[in-house]
Amino acid sequence: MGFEPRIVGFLCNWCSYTGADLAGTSRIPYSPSIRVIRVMCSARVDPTFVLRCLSEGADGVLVCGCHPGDCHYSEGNYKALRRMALLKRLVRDFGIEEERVRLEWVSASEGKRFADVVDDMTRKIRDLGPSKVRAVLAADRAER
Amino acid sequence: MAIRANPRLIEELELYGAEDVSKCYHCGNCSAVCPFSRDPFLFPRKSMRYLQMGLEEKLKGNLDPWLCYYCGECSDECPRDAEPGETMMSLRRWLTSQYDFTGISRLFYRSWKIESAAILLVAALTGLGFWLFGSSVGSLGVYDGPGAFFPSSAIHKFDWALGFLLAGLLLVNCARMWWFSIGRDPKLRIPVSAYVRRLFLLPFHFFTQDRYRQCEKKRPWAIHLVLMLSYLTMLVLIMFFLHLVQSGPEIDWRVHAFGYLATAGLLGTTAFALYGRIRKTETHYKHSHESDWIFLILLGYVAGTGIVQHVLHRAGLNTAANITYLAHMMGVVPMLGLEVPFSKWAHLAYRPLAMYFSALQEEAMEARGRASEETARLRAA
Amino acid sequence: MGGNGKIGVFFCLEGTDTPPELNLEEVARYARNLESVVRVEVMGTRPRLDPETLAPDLKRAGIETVVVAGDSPGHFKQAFVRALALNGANPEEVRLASFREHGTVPGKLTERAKAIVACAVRDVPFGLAAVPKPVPVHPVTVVIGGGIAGIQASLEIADAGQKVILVEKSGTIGGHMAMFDKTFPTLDCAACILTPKMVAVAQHSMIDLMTYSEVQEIAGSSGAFRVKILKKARYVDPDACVACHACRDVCPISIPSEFDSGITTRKAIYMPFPQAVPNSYLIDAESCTYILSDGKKCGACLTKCAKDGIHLDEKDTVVEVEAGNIVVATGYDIFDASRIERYGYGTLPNVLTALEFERLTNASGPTGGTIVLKSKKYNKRKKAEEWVFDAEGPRPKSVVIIHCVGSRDARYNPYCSRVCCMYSLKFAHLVREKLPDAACYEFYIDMRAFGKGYEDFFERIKHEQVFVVRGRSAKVTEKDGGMVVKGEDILNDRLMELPVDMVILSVGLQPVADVESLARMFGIARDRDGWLTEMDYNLDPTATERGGIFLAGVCQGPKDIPDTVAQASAVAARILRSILSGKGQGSRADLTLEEIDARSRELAAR
Amino acid sequence: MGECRIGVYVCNCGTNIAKVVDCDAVARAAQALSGVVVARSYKYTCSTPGQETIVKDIQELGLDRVVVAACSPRMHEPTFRRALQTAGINPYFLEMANIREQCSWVHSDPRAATEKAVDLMRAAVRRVVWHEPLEKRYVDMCRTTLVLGGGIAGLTAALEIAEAGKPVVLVEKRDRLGGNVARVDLTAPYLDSARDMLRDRMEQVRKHPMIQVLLESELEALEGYVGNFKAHIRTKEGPFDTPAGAVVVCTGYQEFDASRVEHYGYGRLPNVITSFELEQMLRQGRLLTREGKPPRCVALIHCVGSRSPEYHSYCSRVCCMTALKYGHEIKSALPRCYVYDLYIDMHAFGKGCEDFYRRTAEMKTMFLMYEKGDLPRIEPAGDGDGGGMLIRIHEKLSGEDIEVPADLVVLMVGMEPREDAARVARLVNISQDKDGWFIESHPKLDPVATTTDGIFIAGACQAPKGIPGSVAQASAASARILAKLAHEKIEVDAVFAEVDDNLCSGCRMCNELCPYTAIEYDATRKRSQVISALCKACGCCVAACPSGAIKGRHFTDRQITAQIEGVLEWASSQG
Repeated sequence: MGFEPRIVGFLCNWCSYTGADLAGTSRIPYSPSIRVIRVMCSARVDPTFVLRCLSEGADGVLVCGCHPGDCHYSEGNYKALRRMALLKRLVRDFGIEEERVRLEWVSASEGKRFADVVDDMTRKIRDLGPSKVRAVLAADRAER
Repeated sequence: MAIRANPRLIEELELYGAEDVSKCYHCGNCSAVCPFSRDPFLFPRKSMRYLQMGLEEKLKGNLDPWLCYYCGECSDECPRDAEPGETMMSLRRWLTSQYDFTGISRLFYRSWKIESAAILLVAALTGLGFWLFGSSVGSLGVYDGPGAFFPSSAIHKFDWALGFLLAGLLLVNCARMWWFSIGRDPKLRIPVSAYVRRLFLLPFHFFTQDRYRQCEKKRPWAIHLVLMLSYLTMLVLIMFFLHLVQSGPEIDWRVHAFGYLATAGLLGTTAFALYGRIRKTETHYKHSHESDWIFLILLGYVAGTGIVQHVLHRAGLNTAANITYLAHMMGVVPMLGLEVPFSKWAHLAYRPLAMYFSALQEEAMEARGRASEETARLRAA
Repeated sequence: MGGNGKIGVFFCLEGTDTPPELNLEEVARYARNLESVVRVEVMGTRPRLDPETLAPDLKRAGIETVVVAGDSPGHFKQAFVRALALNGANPEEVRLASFREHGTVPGKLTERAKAIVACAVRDVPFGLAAVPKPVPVHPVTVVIGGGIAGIQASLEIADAGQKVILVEKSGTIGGHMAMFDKTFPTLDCAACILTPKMVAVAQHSMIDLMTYSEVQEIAGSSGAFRVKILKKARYVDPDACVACHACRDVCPISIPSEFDSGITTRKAIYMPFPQAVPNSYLIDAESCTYILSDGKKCGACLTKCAKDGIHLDEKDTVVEVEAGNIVVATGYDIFDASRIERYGYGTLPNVLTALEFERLTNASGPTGGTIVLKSKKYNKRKKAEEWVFDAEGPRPKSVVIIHCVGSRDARYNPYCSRVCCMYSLKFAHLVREKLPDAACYEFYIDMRAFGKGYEDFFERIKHEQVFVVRGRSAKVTEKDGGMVVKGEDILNDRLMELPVDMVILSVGLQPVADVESLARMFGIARDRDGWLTEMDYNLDPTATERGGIFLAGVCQGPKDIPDTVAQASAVAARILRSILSGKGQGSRADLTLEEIDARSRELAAR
Repeated sequence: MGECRIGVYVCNCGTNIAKVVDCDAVARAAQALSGVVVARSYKYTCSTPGQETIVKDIQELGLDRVVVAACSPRMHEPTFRRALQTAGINPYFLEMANIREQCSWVHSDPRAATEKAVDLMRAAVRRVVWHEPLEKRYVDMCRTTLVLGGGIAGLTAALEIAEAGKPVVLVEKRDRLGGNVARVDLTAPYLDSARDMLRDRMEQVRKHPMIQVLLESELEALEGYVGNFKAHIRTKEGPFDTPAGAVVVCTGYQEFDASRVEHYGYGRLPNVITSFELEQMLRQGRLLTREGKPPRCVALIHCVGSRSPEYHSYCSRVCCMTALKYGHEIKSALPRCYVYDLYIDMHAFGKGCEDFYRRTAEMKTMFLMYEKGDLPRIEPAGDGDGGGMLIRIHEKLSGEDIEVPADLVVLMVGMEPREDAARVARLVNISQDKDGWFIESHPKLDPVATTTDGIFIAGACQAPKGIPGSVAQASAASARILAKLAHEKIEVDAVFAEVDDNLCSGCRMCNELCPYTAIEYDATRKRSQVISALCKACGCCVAACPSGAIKGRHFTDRQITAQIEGVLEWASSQG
């Protein structure tokens, strides 16, 4: 079996998580590569969380929030947007492909879209191959 | 090219008895329960649809009503009481009036007053004519032989003359039926061979009423068959053996046996039908158009007077016999003269014809289907 | 309020809803004596009115204001409106006196009709004139029926801290919804959304739940009812029972399970279904050998119960409770498909009703949710072959779903049952999902997908290669072992004769069998389809003429789950408002002609 | 704090989960995790016996943490929290792993799905270790209710609440009450008078001492939270502020703009009108063409803007019956006029509707069925066509191409969300579905509540509906509110942010960030502090605080990192 990426998804409780649930209730299949962590708002996603995921060996991190203007907390998603922009640059400097970190808007009614996003990201990362960090981690374990 | 819908038609058909057709919401139940409905002749639903939308031309060329024998299944099963069976019946009436080029039939169906008036008029004329004729050639006291009030030879001639006239009228109507259903449709190309091959259908269905037999209820068919055969027997007797029929007073079993059977058949069935229509025993008796009543009464009358005058003659009461005979003729002439070409009795010709034509239509359609497949295949290759 | 000039009162009957005991002549006579009425005419049933001829007629009489009175006078309004317009009079001056809308009081229709006409003549909305005096209200509410409607209403009221007595006929609450597998259009499982509510009811401190009980009699008047409730003996102590199933295993009697709508069997001592609330066994006295033989035979279960929770000597008891308000949520029965012989239900084994299929496809059903055909099995006890569902049984290759079974049909139920189209689509989806290689056909008349997200669901089904055939199929016949469904495919102009293995009949909803006696007990009228009649179709879909008695859910007319829930909550609002304000709604049925007449004069004077 | 005793419950949800995920395997995996005392797989964990097992285990095995791997927490978190409470431990010691909506329902490969389920379960176990006991807070409930919209739904909601003796502020944009119903004369299917009905309601509302009606007014802003909203309303007299305990949104619908369907030439062809225009004509008894002649034939076209891919995919629910009503009214106004009714499916589903459909058919309305995609075409007619226009339609029930003459064409325009729906949604903080209707908190069991506590929706702003439906919903919403008002105080969620004074540097970065101005700066102590009642726990500030001084209760950094480690244990354990 080929390489199956492991993606961590941070979904905002009001739009994206509901959207993901909708994908479920409407039985829209997508890749099992993603592991979802629920946060109240995309603005809660502390950049360090993303870095933590990567350092724990995640092949990608997906952050989803409400569409601009729809945020349950009026403008949390804008803040997420700004943070992610900076974060991406940081990630690049670490030598990790920035495609591994992704921010998407998924509304409560967009089950299909959520599925598409996950599939698309999985495909892209599959092409990128496993995250370098994994190799490092493996090496560490070897040393111990 | 789009066809123009005509909301007035449904109003007109009300006069022919189709009062409930507007209730239909097209669940398709009726077509599905009908034992006769099959591709490409789907009815009654489709005819009801054409009627609701007033597609007059479509309906004119539509043979479906003739393919229905009103077993009543559809009406019983109709979820909206739209009476598909009765609608088909009304369409038959309407079609009859369409085939008829004189327009008389139309008058009759739309107003029973006119029809009965016409009947009475013809009856009066017949009465007068025969009276004058009779008294000129013989005397009221004599029934048979020389000096007879109604010499069989003369009546015979008259019958034939009338026969030819009616046949003529009916033929023209049949021709129109052909034109509406086949002739005018450029898509239906039917080779002469087909016409010949299928010709047997005419006598077959005429004599056996085979299709009627296929209805789930058998009784109506049986009754109809008896009526039809009795009528035929009578017709044959009169057209070919009138002199024997009229001769007497002693009974000539060779002909009279048949006469009695036929009369019995006619009277019995008529009585049954009248009873049924009054009591509404069967679905197809529930709704009675005025024309149905008139027809039944006439038939009963004619058969009745016929047998009475016969009996009187045997009883030697010649004068009475002659008078009844006159009365009989006053029934016969309007019945044949008006009912056959212009009213209910035309179906005697239309039904077998419909079987014949529909068979031809189907053949033609299949042929066309095959042809189109062929071309499709060639295009593909 | 408005309304001047000479008034003409015209009685036009629509004929569909005219109750026989209405004496029109008397009403007409009454109308003649009303102020400024110059003309009263009884035009009969469905009169053919022509404005062109009406106009001069009205002009001659100098009539500028018309009151159209009848069971459903709106049908004739336009003719008069145009007639007035032709006369150059004010077309807005046509008023309706609708007996159907305001007059559904058994017994006193003529009196009520008079009042309605009087209000119309004075241009006073009947609703404003006929206001019963508020009554003091007892804080306890009795809810009759433990389906989703009853559950919702009870919870709403109890959450507001008011006492509720929930009376349920069967051994558990949950009603029909508990039997469903998934709910359209979202397809979330019914159990998942219903069971928490059932649990909440059981746990709620303000609800006392009386299952296996029936309301026998309602005395007293609005605000202060005395309700007699028959508590049928359960023979099993719900507090003791821990649902260990030990008793069930030894019970020799097995009869068709109501909850599985007869496709499986249950014992004489049984739990309606695993998530039943209360989660306890009960014994059905009609089939228990021990009870039928007054303790001479059997009694096997007695010894098996570790907690001695079974008391076969328990007797029915009658309790009487005081209540201020009563909620009727008695729900519906499903149409008996065997009434339509040509569908072969009852004779052909694999012709199922919707509810049977619902159970078959349900995860907690006999086959764990796999859709199979019935197969012949030898029943040792009965010593006979019988058709049963077996998880290993053959899977159907083609399934036909027939809509409108018993609905939209003059010979059975003339009305549309509202939910069948959608649940049929749901079935189609389930069939395609669980049996990808099985063909699925839907025979429908009109696809009534009207609710939020319904249309999209319909589109989705079409994309799942379900063959939707417009045309009600006419008959199901047996043909060498298999079945053949005959129907017209109207849109493709052909007759279909499909060989199929399974037929699902989308049976409609109809009033419960004992609705007649219920209606009498509550003193509420029924409409011509048999459903209980609300106070006002538009404005007051939940209240009734009998103050303090409210309708929730399908007992008032077919509804889907969202509408039922909304209505149930609406009832709660009515009741809470009466309790919180201390002003109970009096009974409009008790208002006399004089009272209404006087009040309308008052209002007209303003 | 490693030594907690955790119970893990893997729900099969009938077969909903078990059919794809190997629940027993998940349970076994749970057993192996540190701190897990018991792990069970069960058919319906949400059922009474299911919950009882949990309670029993807590009491008998002394569990202090519970993980339920089942459906979405949006569904059953409250249920299981209640179970923990009954068992006597803090409800917040629960964590759910969503292995249905986000696993078994979307994945088909059992191996991968099970693997994922295990990861999610593990994450939950790791997280729950760090859960802290939280206490619910109770706040005062303001007695006043704010109703937005003076249509039939608004009027009903206002009355229901006011009748219970609670004050109501009713805000209506227009200069009169009644909304869209005021434009209707008779209502289908019984042809009752909408006018009388509305007069009845409006009289009562106007006269009611408990209801304050604000006409020509609009909600400008809404602050606060359930029980303690503060509404800023712009009235024609100027700004008006009112506190409110709850809000009922009854903003209704607007008619679809027929001119969008150019195909039908509304606005171009003089005698093509909308249903509402026809309503007016009928009302005035002047059913005439633009030329001033009574029409000889009228065509009603259904589903204009509804059930169509390019406009609105949904069915507007009321148009079919309205069309039947018009068919009926036209016939009685002009007995010699012919009516054509062009429809797709006849939605006559309510009480008495089928009967009315039949009645209209008996009046010889000609029903013509057209295909969803293939709309009728309207063309100017020549003379002798017996009508001003010709309508061409491919009639499905006959399979023929038909043309019918028409002097007047009536477009049955559907319903659509008001153009300011989005604005309202943002103001009161609720979401809209893809069509723009407001989203209810649960389509089946909670059709009037929304995701925002204290905000309710009723009537056609939630989805197209008729009068009875709107009325029922309005009452339903009031029931919820009355239930809340019945109690002195109401519960608000225990989840909010708090500042650790020892860590806060007083940089005030958070103060600007907070969308609810819930963080204030205490100049004396030089510290920021959160006004918990205003905090909605978005966690924005938590993420932003440079010194990590702000803790988002129930979403602490520690909890989330634990979760991260949980899902990634597998990944990090292999190269």
